[in-house]
Amino acid sequence: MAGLEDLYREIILDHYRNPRNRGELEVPPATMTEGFNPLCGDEIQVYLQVTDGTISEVRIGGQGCSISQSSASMMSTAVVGKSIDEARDVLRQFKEMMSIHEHGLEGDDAAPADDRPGASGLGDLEALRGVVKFPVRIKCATLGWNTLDQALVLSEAGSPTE
Amino acid sequence: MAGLEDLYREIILDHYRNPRNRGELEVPPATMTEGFNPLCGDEIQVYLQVTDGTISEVRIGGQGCSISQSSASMMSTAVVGKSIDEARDVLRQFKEMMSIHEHGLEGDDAAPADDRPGASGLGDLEALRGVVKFPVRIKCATLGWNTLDQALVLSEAGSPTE
Amino acid sequence: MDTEVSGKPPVGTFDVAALKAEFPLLQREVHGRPIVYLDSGATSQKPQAVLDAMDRYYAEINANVHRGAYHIAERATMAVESARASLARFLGAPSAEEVVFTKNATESINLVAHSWGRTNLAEGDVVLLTMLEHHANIVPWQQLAAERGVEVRWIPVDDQGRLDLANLDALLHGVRLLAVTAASNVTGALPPIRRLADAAHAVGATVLVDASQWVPHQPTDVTGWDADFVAVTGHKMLGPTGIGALWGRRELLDAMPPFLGGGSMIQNVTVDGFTPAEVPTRFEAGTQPIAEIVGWHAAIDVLDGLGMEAVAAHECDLTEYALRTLADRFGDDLAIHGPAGVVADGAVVRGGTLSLAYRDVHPHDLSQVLDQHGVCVRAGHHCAKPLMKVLGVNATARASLYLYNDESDVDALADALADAGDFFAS
Amino acid sequence: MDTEVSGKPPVGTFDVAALKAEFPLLQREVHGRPIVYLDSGATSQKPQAVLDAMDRYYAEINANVHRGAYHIAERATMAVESARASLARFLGAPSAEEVVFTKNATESINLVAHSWGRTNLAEGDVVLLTMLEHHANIVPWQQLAAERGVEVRWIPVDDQGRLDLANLDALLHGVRLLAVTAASNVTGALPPIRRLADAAHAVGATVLVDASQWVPHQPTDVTGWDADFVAVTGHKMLGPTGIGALWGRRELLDAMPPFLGGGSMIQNVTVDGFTPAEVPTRFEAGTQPIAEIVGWHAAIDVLDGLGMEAVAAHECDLTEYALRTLADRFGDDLAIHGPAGVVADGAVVRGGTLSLAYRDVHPHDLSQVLDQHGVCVRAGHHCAKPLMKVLGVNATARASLYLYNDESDVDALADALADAGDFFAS
Ligand SMILES: Cc1ncc(COP(=O)(O)O)c(C=O)c1O
Ligand SMILES: Cc1ncc(COP(=O)(O)O)c(C=O)c1O
Repeated sequence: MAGLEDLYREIILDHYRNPRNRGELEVPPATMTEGFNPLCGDEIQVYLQVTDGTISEVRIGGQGCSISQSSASMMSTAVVGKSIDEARDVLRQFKEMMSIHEHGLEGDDAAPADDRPGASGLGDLEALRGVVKFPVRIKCATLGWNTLDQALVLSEAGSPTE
Repeated sequence: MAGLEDLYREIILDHYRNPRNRGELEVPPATMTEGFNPLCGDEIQVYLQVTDGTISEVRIGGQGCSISQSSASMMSTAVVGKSIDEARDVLRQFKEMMSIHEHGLEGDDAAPADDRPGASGLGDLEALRGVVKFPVRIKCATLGWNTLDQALVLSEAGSPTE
Repeated sequence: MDTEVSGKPPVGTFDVAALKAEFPLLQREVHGRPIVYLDSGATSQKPQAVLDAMDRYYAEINANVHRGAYHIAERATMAVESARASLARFLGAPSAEEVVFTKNATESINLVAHSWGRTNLAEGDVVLLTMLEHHANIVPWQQLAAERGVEVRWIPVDDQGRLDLANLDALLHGVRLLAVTAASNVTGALPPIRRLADAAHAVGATVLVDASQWVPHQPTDVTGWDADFVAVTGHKMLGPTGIGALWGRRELLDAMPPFLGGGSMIQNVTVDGFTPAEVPTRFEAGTQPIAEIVGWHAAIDVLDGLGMEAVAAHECDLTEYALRTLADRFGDDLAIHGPAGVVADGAVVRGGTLSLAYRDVHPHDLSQVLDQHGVCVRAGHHCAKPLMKVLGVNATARASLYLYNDESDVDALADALADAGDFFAS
Repeated sequence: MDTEVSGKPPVGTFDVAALKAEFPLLQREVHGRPIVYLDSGATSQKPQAVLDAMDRYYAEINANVHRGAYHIAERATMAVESARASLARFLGAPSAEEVVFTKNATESINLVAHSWGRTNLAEGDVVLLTMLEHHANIVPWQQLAAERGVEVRWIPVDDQGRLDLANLDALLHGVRLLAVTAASNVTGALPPIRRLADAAHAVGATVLVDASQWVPHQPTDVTGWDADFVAVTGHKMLGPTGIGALWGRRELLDAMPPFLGGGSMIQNVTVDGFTPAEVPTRFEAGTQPIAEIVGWHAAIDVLDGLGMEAVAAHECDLTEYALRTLADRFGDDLAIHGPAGVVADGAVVRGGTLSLAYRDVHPHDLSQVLDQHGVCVRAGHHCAKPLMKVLGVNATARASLYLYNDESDVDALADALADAGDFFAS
């Protein structure tokens, strides 16, 4: 059985208590995209400044639980300075890590196939792997990322406002 | 437990095999009222000729099971020649006989409080008392009567056509 | 499964006596006789495994779903989602997200009529039905017709209660929706769904299949049908009452507005309005029939265990036995509405739904006498009044066979019929 | 029961420990600890008697209702109708024919919005809601607003999460429907229904009461409320999932068109159209949740056995104990949304629904830590996002008490809260 320590790794609590890139950016030139977790009420704003195809600045607003907040904070540090394509790559890897496998859905305990840290090359984000054992919290962990996904589409479309 | 003989009394089968007052009347001067049993598909037409406040002629059309057909046949003989008020009286008495009592609804066997023949003064119609033991069939037995009820309203309203 | 080309399925391989023993109700007596349940067309009996699954759900993980972070709520949520995945697979649906839970097939069809229908159909548009339809696939369209001026048109049936497709092309003119049953609940007829879907799609129409009477009895492949919407109901396929589903093509569902409004179907709500959730949640307002979803899942497991090919084969054999037995014993005294044989032109054209007309005994009376023998058959219009009119009757006595029935049940029916004949002849 | 004048009910008289023993799920362990179920506001647990009633139904009389003449179909039909009679009595309804079965309270409210609403409300008409409402009593009216140009207006709440009725008269101007909850699922507040109904009727408005969170906990008297429609749901009152009901005044129901179309709700169907059946059948299309109706009946029997006065008294005492205990142990670290006390001005003004804010621990995290202690509370917006906005939060952790809870459950909650504080402070 998964214990609390699988979920609340130290680095997660650190990002929760000291969120990185918290705040707003001026829109325009930045874009703002809003995401909701309709189940629990968490909401998040992702401000994105893309300069010459590179994510030059990210800011995170909104309210949420430790998992959604820390995941968004970690996301912001993971993508800033990256090109849109590189950011998409991290996004894809992260979502893969979060996807529950069939046996996890049906069995008593949802255990991902490979939970050795570092297996995916996601760095600090690996700490969120434990969330998979708490399927209800996966939506918390992915909230910021799904919002980033939309934000990237918006930025690419070149539309300066939402 | 109620057996088939409680339901299919001889007089009922007789009215079924030899329905009285079967047919149609010309509308106007008569009225025609149609009734449906939405559950089983039975349908009935009651043609009523009221002359000087008296039911001078009744005809029954339609299709149905032995219970609905014989009950309608017996109804026709019971009300012909009666005033509208007298017909209403028979109607009321018959419906009373058909109403299931609370304990009947809840218990294993639906047995009416008093099933001695002749107890109600309904004459031949008493034969239909056994239907109460087969609650699903009550709607069959009352179809013709409910249609008569509407037919009487129609006749009284003096409207010559439906 | 394409009924037009596959012909008679291979012989079934399960032990009916052993299977019967798993259904508590089939062990009962009625009026001192062993029950002979021949009304599965109305609702099927439930195996112990289905009852156990629901009891276990209530005893172990009962909690409201999609909203709680605690352990049992998580388990309950997973139970619902794994049932959705199982049902999707059972129906041959490409994705579990295309499966919307409803309370019954009736609600499924109403959902389409309200959400898709009121968005896509305007005055003068034609909804094409067939004369085989159940009221569930008639009344919602008549409501729309009355409200919107949509035209309802009908594919006729021939003298065997099968669709008459001679004028299909003409009938399809102007049609926006074809809504057709995959199996008649009166005549047992199995319309050629793929052929109808192809013809409808050729004129740009959308296709809704009422599969209430198909899914319990035959392997289902909504993709093979090339249907757009498929309505199913749990209680006719060993599942509990209170649960059904709508399968719909993703693109269609995505474009549809919500139907029922309430909890869970929203993304956000403010005093100014709401944003709907994604599918399938968008169409699942309020607390779902959770235990029923779990019970339905167990029912699907039972059907999977038997194999739907084997179920179909068993019923096919049994229906042939029934047709033969009844013809042998009653000759012209007994008429059976619907296709005369199980197989025609190399295809299975009827299921085990036998609508009987026995001498001049009214169906209601017939069913009453049969009941004294423990034989349960349904008498009435079977919620198909337009078809009744075509068949020239107000009602039929309907015996409908299912996987737990065997030749002894058919024999009991025949014996009871003979007795009913004596009773009303006397 | 008029909450404004009756004051605190007499002390309850049932043995909670013995009662708890009748609920299989409450005997379970979670994460190695005995389960402490404090999420009855989401769904209640079910006593063995309810599970047994449904199993018995399936094992003994399972058949489709209102259509069969055979013995078990007759028994099933009677079971449904006697449940209807029992529910009517339980609600204080004048007649069983005014009780329509639905799948949940959400469907009940949607039924009113579609059938009564689309017949009676036109552009510019006002539907008056309160800021306490659950999405189930918001979204259907917003759908109508978007479709018809109906105006949705809101009765505000004060800082204790209670209705602020200071401007009621002005708010009622132009109102055709008042739709109000009898008990908030977030703050536990119990609005003065009779007073609101009188005020609404004075301006000719119709009154719908969402009694989902009231009926499980207090004696109900729809006549005493002078309501016009009352929506209830079975799964929150010891009953199974998949069943709810709408009570409506006979004159209103009689004048309403059908909502869902299909089997059973018709008088006649031809190719040209249909004639609807009488109420309540008119609103019960398709196969009903029969086993669920039977299970609900058994739940009502259990509640009747305890006596709703006793249930209310027990919960009243327990809520006071909880408010006291939490205040003593956590002081300002813990805030509870909603009315500060159970009784105010001689009336019971809140139920045992406690929406907690504990330090700066997010409700979702709080509920996760509590779960490790076996304590089940719900975290989220509780399908009341407009109210959340007023309360200035995105979510709360909600502990909701029911008849099987006792002081030990409250103590376990307090212990778990203390531990959560430690965990997130570390
Ligand atoms: C106040 C209130 N109204 C309506 C509902 C909806 O009930 P259901 O989900 O059973 O339709 C709920 C419960 O979720 C509720 O708490
Ligand atoms: C062909 C057909 N369609 C639809 C239905 C409706 O199913 P339900 O009553 O479960 O909604 C039935 C069964 O009654 C049926 O036989």
